[in-house]
Amino acid sequence: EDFTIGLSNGWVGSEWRTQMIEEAQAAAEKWKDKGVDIKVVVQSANVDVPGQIAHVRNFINQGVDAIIINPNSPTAFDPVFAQAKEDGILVISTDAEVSSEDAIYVGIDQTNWAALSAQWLADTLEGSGQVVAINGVAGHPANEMRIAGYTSVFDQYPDIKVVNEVNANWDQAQGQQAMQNLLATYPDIDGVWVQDGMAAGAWRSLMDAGKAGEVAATGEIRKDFIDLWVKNDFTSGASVNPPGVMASALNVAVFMLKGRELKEPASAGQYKNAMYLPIPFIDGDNVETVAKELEGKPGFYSYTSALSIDEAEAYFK
Amino acid sequence: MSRLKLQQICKYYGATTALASGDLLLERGEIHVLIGANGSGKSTLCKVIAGSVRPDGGTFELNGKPVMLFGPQAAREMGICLFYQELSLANSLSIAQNINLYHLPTHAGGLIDDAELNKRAEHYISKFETVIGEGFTPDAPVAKLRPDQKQLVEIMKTLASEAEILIFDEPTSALDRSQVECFFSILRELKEEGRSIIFISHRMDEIFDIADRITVIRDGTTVSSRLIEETDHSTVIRDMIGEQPEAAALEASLAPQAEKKTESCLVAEGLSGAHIRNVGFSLAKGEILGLGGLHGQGQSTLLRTLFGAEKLQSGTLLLNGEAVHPTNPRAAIKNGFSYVSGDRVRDGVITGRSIMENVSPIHFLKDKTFLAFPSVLARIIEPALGALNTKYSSLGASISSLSGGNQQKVVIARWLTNPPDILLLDDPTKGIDLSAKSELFALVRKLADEGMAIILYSSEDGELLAHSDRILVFNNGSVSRELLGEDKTRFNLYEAAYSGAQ
Amino acid sequence: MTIMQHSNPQESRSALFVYLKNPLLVAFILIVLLLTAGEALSPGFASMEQILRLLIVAALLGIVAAGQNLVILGGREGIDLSVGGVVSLSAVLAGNVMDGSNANIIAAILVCLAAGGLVGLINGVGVTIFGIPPLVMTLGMLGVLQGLLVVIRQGIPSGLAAPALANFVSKPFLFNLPGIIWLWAAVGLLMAFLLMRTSLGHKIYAIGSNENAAYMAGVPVRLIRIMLFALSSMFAALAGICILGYSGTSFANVGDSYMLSSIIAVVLGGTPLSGGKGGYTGTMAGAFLLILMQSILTTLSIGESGRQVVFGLTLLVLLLFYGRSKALRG
Amino acid sequence: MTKAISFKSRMATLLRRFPFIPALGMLMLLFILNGIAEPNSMTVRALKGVASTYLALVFLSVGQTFVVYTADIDLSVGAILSLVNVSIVVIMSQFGGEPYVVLLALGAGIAIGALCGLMNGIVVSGLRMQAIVATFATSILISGIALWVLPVAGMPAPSLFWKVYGGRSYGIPNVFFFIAILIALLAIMAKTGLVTKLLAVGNGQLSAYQSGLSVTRIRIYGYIICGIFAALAAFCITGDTASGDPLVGGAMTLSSVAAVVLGGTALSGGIGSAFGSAIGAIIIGLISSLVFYAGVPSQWQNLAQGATILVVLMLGVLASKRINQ
Ligand SMILES: Nc1ncnc2c1ncn2[C@@H]1O[C@H](COP(=O)(O)OP(=O)(O)OP(=O)(O)O)[C@@H](O)[C@H]1O
Ligand SMILES: Nc1ncnc2c1ncn2[C@@H]1O[C@H](COP(=O)(O)OP(=O)(O)OP(=O)(O)O)[C@@H](O)[C@H]1O
Ligand SMILES: O[C@@H]1[C@@H](O)[C@H](O)OC[C@H]1O
Ligand SMILES: [Mg+2]
Ligand SMILES: [Mg+2]
Repeated sequence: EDFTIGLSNGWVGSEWRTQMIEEAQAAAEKWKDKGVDIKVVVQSANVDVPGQIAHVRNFINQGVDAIIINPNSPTAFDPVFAQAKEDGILVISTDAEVSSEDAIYVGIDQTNWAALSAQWLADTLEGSGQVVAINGVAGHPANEMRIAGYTSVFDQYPDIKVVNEVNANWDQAQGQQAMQNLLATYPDIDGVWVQDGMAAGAWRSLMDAGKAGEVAATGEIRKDFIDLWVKNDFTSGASVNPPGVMASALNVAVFMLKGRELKEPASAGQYKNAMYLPIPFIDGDNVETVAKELEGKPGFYSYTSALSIDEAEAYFK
Repeated sequence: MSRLKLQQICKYYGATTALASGDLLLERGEIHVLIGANGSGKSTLCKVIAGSVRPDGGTFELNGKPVMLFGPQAAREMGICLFYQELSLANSLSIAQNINLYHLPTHAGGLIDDAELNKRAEHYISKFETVIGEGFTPDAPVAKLRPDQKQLVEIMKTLASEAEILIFDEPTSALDRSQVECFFSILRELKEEGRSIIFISHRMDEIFDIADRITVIRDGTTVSSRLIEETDHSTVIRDMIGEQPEAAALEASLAPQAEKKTESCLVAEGLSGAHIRNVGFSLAKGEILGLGGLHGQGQSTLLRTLFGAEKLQSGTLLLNGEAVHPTNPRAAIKNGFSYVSGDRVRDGVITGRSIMENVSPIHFLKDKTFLAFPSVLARIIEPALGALNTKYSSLGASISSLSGGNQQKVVIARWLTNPPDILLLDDPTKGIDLSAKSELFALVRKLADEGMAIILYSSEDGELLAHSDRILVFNNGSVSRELLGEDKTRFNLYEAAYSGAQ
Repeated sequence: MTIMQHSNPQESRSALFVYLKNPLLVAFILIVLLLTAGEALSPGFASMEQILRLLIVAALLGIVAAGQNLVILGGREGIDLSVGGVVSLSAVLAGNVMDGSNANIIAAILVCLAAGGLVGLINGVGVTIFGIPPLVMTLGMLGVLQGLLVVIRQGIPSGLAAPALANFVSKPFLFNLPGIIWLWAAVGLLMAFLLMRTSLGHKIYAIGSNENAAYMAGVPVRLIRIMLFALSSMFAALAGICILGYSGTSFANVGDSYMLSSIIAVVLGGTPLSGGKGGYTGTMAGAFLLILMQSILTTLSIGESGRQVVFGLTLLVLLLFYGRSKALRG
Repeated sequence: MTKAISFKSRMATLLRRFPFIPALGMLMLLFILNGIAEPNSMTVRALKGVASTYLALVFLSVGQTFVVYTADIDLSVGAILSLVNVSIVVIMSQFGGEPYVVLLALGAGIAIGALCGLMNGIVVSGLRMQAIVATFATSILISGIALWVLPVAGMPAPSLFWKVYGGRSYGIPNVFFFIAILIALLAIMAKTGLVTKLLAVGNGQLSAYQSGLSVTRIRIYGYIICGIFAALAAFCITGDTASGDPLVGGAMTLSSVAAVVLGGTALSGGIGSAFGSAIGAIIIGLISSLVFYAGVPSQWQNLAQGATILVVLMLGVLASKRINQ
């Protein structure tokens, strides 16, 4: 058997995305042992929404069997995915959900991802305290789902007050500056809920202000941050959105191409087309184990996990 | 009732008074000349009339009624159109588009009517048919034209307004004799039609050729206004310069015929380039070599080529016996060349910067100085400015606060901090007033007497005849005749210039 | 012409106006006003420590803006859109070379400045020798740098700042001020000296004001312009190193926000984009002003859309004070 | 010798009238290369795909051209596109997807685009601020409003809307008709006095003013036209994506500037063609597909794309210069 699978990534501004592609490529290699020859074609570059729609059209022209996409927009691909489906192409989105009924989503539930770390924060603060939130790009769907996630948790705690929410555009230095400005305005905060990509920056400002010991804040999964966490014994907790999601999606895709049927159809999430993967969690209890696992990796390497071929098969009839 | 009546118009730019009390009475069917030294406020007065400068005071009446202008468009609506000294052309547009820019002819649907556009343009172009030169077609872009051709387009554009009041602010500064004559005959026709014309020029013979009335402005104030019959050269000059009668004798002060210099320092053979062909000459120390002929025959190209600003395709150049190949101005300057252009806006003035910064570059280059402390620089710069009687408030003042003539002096002073061996003058007095001219040429002669070798191109034949020791007459890129000694007369100059011309 | 010794009607009226037209003064007045407003909105905002932290962030922007300032001063639509890319490139390179060790700092600085210099050289050559408009050349270069970053990051370890560098940026260094602030002050002095007391400064202004006249006066126009682009990239590279110190680790998109904000800082500082006039002191004030504004906005709880609207409007109002072109009617 | 010169000057005249000729050559070349690398990219369906994907950038770049004509620039086009996109989607979903609502929404979209253009024009031309920084400031403002109109991407557009955009009439994809209409529109616009006046202003504001043109107003018109084309671009994006996204245009602004340059319009104003910008926009698209079809490994794709665009930009500028000399 052989299949051609197109991978599309429309933003290369973070190492997480590069790792995502590499893991997916590595996952494809593993199918050789099973006698399946998978040819992966990749489009990964900074493009705008039309540019990424063009990615999909290029794949269609090439006649790939499946497309796996980390989309720049949740809704913009509906028409072009419909076209792909007409051509009998399987479309899977990962990392961010899409509204198209012609595609399925394989990845983590971003809302739950945020809720988990918000829950950790609420527990750590024992249900009361002043909290600030530092978010990514306003208007970006993943960002808004994450806001919904932590809001749903904090709403259950009348004594937890979210005093301010700011955007730092998933940029570490902007996260650091935002934290610094928040500290100047709210010197008495107890907790920080901050998204990955900016948590390391926020923690740096906490350290500079001498508050690292007093404040609980969410963390992230890059190796350099995990090392800092262990070394300074932060009070932190991080939900893991593993860059391996695309590899997981690829394994799922291959089974579907082989004609296998899911035990439970992908029907979760707001668009009723999602298949959610488990979300690992790192906190004080396991951070040292994680740190050991990451030894020898580059600083920007993210803690990861992916469905192995066998694990993926378990989802199928 | 006068057509136009201006009284006590004033205009200030910060601390500079551009116009203190401008008065003007313009009648129907007259050619009214405005004259005055550089910076006396002529252009400012014209711009006030044409709406592009907002006056700070004074009264303005058109046909007996006071008017308030809100801009050039309003002036155009009232039948006033100005030829701008600095030109007002859109370079990438065609000649026809430029001529018709204000009233683009359109079809019923509102789209441009190209046929009509070209027809109207042709109408004005045809008036100059004999003197426009090559490449002057309605659809040619203005960018490709020579300076005199651009000036002609601006003239046509002004004429195309068919305005009742036409103002020409130095329209002839780049034109040669035949072009001027053609233009003047058109002006006379317009006058016959009853239009009112204001005309500005620094060329005295032109003025007396065309004027019905001459109004003199000095230091921003109108000082006299006389009918042509009631005045003469020396009266005008006296009015212009006030209490300095000796300058009036200027026209008479033809330079003494210098004796033939022998020690040649620059020898050129077979120079060819973009607009010059096979030019050869030798230049001696202490000599002022004049370049004559009609406009655009390669004179300024030769100067720019010698200075490295234009490509030399073939030929040899010996400087004090050694071969040099001018590749760029920087190298030329290091070899002892210097160059003063009449186009100071393009080639000379470092706009908006201080007088000091405008003088310093050559000093930096020749002395290889890196530090620039104002007090140290002042000691070098002040004498250079002084040698030309430059008027300025302080070295730190912006050069834009000076009048054209004084700006030109600053640009020339740049070369005097570290005097060159060879001075190339490319129509250096274009748009400079009479007293500045005489000061400049006195200095040039002095520099020559001190041993500097000088090449002078001037678009004013009188100037050329008066100040050069020898004249090379150019025709179509090459030297058609050399005039020296007794031969150096206006007659010979014209004959050589015109007879070779095609 | 006449230079009026006595006062004319406009002169006395315009005295106040002249002061209001001094960008430096306006910037300082605005800084004081904003600090007061910030303090009123949230007490403690104008504390010494907070101002110091803002200064650190402003210094990072200010150093990028120094290069931007030079390119803009040099005229001919000079602008450098590639500075953000160079900042990112330099931060990533510095992190990789340093690998968290003080011993490698010098090497990292040399590598980054060389890389920056090379990028600037290419920009400069493209602009001067090939005659590509700066906006186009540096926009194209930005795309190249973004691509280069993806390539460079493949499998190269680390990205950690050396401890000494991190301390230099955020810990007190001399008289209780962090080293980065001293560095910024030094950049300020150097720029002021360069622009006002050297022949190079005169030449930069000359090519910015009238390139052709400068050329005819023997100024090596192309050489100087190439130098300006090289300096711009080198300042951006220097800032990239400092930003690595500020954030401790390098990450890919670190420089993105510097592209347009460095231009705004220069303009707020009174250097018009047309070049040939202005200077760096104003730019320093402009950089601080911009950071201060952003910081006050972060602390307002008005939601991101509200913040953007307020920021946009504030910028527009500020720009009214600066670098407006002259009216066409004199 | 004389023959060569006259050939050159004929080329120069030709190029002055049609400044997009080098871009057209580049476009042909890219089509051929794409076709060699992936023959399927030459099918009608693929061409329709290219057209529907890049029509938005085409309109955006065309709009940008009218501003660049006067030597101005508009860094807010992407934000305007986003604002119009979310506005029309919100209007259509509020009032249902009936044809008259769709038309109403389109009318509102054009009005919003024109208003944004008017604001830019007033700020840049009326208040005489520097275009680059002032339109950057307005872009922040406009993005803020877009976020307020639709805080998160995702609202679907009615099917009528995108079915028309993606559909066919008489067997021919509708986007091809839109392109034909655009070309006709541009041909007509090029003959209007306004374009000549925009170019005259681009040649020199003072000269144009002194010639009696209302420079301020003409520049404002340029911005308004640009805003309207940004709105048309938003219609295309909405047609191709069938949804609203407050961030959708952000990354397109700089591409529109690049497209304008690729099309042979000088950023210094006074010379150029809007048609060229349309070609430039497609060139940008074809470069990124070529990089993929040619099999460039993923980590090199961004670099290959960036470097190719830089080289093509340089070649384009050099070509226009050479022939103009
Ligand atoms: N825009 C301006 N800003 C400042 N000063 C100006 C401006 N325009 C003119 N001036 C000054 O006003 C004075 C009068 O200038 P104007 O151009 O009217 O003189 P002019 O008589 O036309 O001189 P020329 O014969 O050299 O053309 C000069 O001192 C000039 O420097
Ligand atoms: N032959 C020359 N060699 C070097 N520099 C020159 C030369 N001629 C002019 N320059 C000056 O250097 C500047 C830049 O040089 P260059 O000649 O490369 O510009 P260009 O290629 O003519 O571009 P453009 O004319 O389109 O601005 C010019 O503006 C001019 O002032
Ligand atoms: O978790 C983030 C992921 O969702 C985004 O797509 O890329 C960056 C990551 O930090
Ligand atoms: Mg004048
Ligand atoms: Mg000549």
